[in-house]
Amino acid sequence: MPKDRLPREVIAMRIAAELKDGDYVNLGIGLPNMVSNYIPPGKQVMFHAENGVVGVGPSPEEGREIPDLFNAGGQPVTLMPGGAIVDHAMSFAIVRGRHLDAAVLGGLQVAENGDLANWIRPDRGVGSIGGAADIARGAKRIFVAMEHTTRDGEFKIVKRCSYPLTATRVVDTIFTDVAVIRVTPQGLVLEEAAPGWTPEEVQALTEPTLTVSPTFKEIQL
Amino acid sequence: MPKDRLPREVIAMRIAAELKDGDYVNLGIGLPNMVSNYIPPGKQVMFHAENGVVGVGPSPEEGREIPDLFNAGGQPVTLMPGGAIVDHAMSFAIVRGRHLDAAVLGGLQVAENGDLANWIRPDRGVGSIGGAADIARGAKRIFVAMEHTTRDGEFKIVKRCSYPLTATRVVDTIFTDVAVIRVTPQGLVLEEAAPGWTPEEVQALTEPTLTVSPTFKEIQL
Amino acid sequence: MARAILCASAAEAVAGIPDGSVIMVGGFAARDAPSLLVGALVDQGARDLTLICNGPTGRPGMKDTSMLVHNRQVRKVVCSFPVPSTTSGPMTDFEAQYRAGEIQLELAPQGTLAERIRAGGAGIGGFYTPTGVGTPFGEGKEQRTIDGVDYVLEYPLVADYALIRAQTADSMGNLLYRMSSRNFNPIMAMAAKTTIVEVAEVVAAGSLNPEHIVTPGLFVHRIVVRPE
Amino acid sequence: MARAILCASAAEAVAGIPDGSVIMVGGFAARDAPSLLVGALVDQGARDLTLICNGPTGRPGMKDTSMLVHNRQVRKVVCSFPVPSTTSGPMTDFEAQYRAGEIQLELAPQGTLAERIRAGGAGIGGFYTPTGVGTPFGEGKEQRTIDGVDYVLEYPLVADYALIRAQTADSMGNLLYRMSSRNFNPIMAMAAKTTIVEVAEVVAAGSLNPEHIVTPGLFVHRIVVRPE
Repeated sequence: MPKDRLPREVIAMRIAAELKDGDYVNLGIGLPNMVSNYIPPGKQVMFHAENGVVGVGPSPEEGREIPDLFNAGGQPVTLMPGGAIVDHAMSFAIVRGRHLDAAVLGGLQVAENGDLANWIRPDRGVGSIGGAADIARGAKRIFVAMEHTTRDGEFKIVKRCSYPLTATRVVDTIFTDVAVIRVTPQGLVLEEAAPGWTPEEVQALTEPTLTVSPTFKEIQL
Repeated sequence: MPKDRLPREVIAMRIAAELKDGDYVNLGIGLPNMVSNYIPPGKQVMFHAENGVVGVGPSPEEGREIPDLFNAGGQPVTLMPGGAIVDHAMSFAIVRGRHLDAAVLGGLQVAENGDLANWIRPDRGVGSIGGAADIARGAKRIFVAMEHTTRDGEFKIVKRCSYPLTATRVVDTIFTDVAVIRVTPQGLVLEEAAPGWTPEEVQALTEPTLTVSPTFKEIQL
Repeated sequence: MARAILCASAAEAVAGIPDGSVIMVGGFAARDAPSLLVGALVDQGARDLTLICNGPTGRPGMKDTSMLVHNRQVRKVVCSFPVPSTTSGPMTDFEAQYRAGEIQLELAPQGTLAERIRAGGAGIGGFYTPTGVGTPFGEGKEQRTIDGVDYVLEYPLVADYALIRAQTADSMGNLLYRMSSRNFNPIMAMAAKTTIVEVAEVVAAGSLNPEHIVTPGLFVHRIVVRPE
Repeated sequence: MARAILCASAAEAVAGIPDGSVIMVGGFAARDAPSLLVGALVDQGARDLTLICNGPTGRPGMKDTSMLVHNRQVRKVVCSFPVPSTTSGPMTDFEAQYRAGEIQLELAPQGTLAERIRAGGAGIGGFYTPTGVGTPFGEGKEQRTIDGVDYVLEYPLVADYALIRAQTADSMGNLLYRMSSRNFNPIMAMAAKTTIVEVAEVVAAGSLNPEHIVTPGLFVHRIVVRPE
């Protein structure tokens, strides 16, 4: 019987725990964006949206939207106290210039050398890169948030990406619905697994060989 | 007996007449900066100072200085209605991106091909380029305001500059204390001369051969 | 006289844009597009355009650059976001025309797109960016290692016209933008021979704080007020 | 906790700057220099510095970067304005040391200097500028013709520390500048590992209009208030 995988909310919570007080972080759309809901009280993390918002706040209540204030997904947002608006050149100067402490991005494939493919399924033929290539290359640490395998059970953590790449050798840590895996110069290191999952069970869903961390443990929040 | 040369104020007035309604113009320090005093009423010219001021206004009355508002010469200035403040990167994006209609610069030497040398006398050994190289290269039309010859009577309008260059092939028109000379692909064209000066007398102070314009006339203001 | 001219209508503001022009259009998502000007350009009918924008991703009926694609005025798009993220919903006009080989696409990472536009406005002939190295976005581009980091060479983008949107203009063309609707507008204003802006209001020169101005008026050529 | 830390004194703000550091110092002329921070760095005494600024042209007694040169803390200057325009008046410390071969100079056109600093902050590996082609400022540099225009390749400037001056900071480090004292400060804030700013006042986060902020707080690491 297959073991339970973590709900998306728990992946987001686990990543939120990884962020540091004072960090400036870009969140991709979808699951990555959920991270902003789980920053613990007392920890200040400022979120950057590549459309020129530094300090993205929570969604406004309906009817209380701030005119012309959206996040990179096009949704109405608020601004944190101390937030700032910049133009696109400055927004990506922040990204490319390595001024973001981290970015949380979705993933289609991550290779054992840290290559990231997250912008197009080859069968689609045409895709939107948006800011992903700049952000994946520019943020100091790249956290990938994704399901561990595809819906069809194919590997997403692979020896070598077969999908078109977003950036090469950039991924720091992969947070999936079954594990937390760090990309190191020596290969992938399994740091944590979902409750009840053994390293062997995680390995079975992962194409490259995992080294089990000496501090391997159950994912904790 | 030597003929009268034009005072600096008249050179500045002549250049002011050359500027067009709606122009954005950078003025170098010294004689070029005097041009701003002679813009005729009804003509709007906005002056750019490379330290980040678009729309430099007249000097403030003593005691009525605006805090932290200076021109590129470090003198207190005012701001014209509709003026704007920009940072240095933007200020030179304006310059390099060819958004200025004209610049008025001083000159040590101008060559017949439009080369400009205006930043260092070779005997000084060390000089300040400031924004001159960018402005000379970037503004759409370069007007040089200078004395026609050195104090020692040497040519300043030369076949080939012997001083270190500021920019190559950029000068549009030379305004001196004896003449107005346009730089054309066919060489220097004498357009105007100070009252009482013949083309031959101007030529005698000018190293390259001057072509006398069919519309040659006395400098008029 | 200011460089910027106040136009009586959007039609007047886009008058004279010839077929074959390169057009930049500001805005990030469909909601903050300069929809008045884009609509006027649809009516004006210039064809064979090269469109530089974040992406013509609007679904039919949305008032963004997708209107120009829908009306078959566009030959080529340079953008970062040509198609919506999801394939649910009807196919966009861009995607249909692209799949039919009727429109060209130059896909650029969004930061590279922004920097290329800025370079065009700032007189920079090219620049080295780390974005895209080792990916399809670096393919066929000159690569260079500088101080141990790999870069690709990217070239500036310039346009014949920029259609942008701002909140407030003064009569000299100085512009303020509201919140995240700033996005590409200020850099596109720098990179076009003729910059046309739609605004919510025009105020007298001197009534804006000069320290708050985002786009100096020397970049702006035509202004039209958006009827609200 | 914000990235920016409010320091109790200028001495605290410049503490730990080691010998051999690369230091950017904002300001255009002597009058708008971050004189509190520069004075503190004189007291702190770090030597063998590389100084990137518009120019150490202050006459003795002026509170600009010339103080660091006077105190013989500087090994090399990268600037556009190393010496005053006129030779009247006493020779500056920089010129005396330069003539004696005691200090190095990398002279850069001011726009190239600004763009190199911006490139350093924006992660650009190099750029092509038309400025300097065919002049001493293009000598020994790679040249390239792009679309019929000649350019030289220039490389980014980065620093270990930037000492800058602003008018107002909020507690997140967002900065506003007064009039033309903005100049190099915003781009230097982007290009240094540690950016230290002296301000006239610090206000609570949220009290500045986010559309007016020139330097977002993520570029700012230490803040000190100028006693007036």
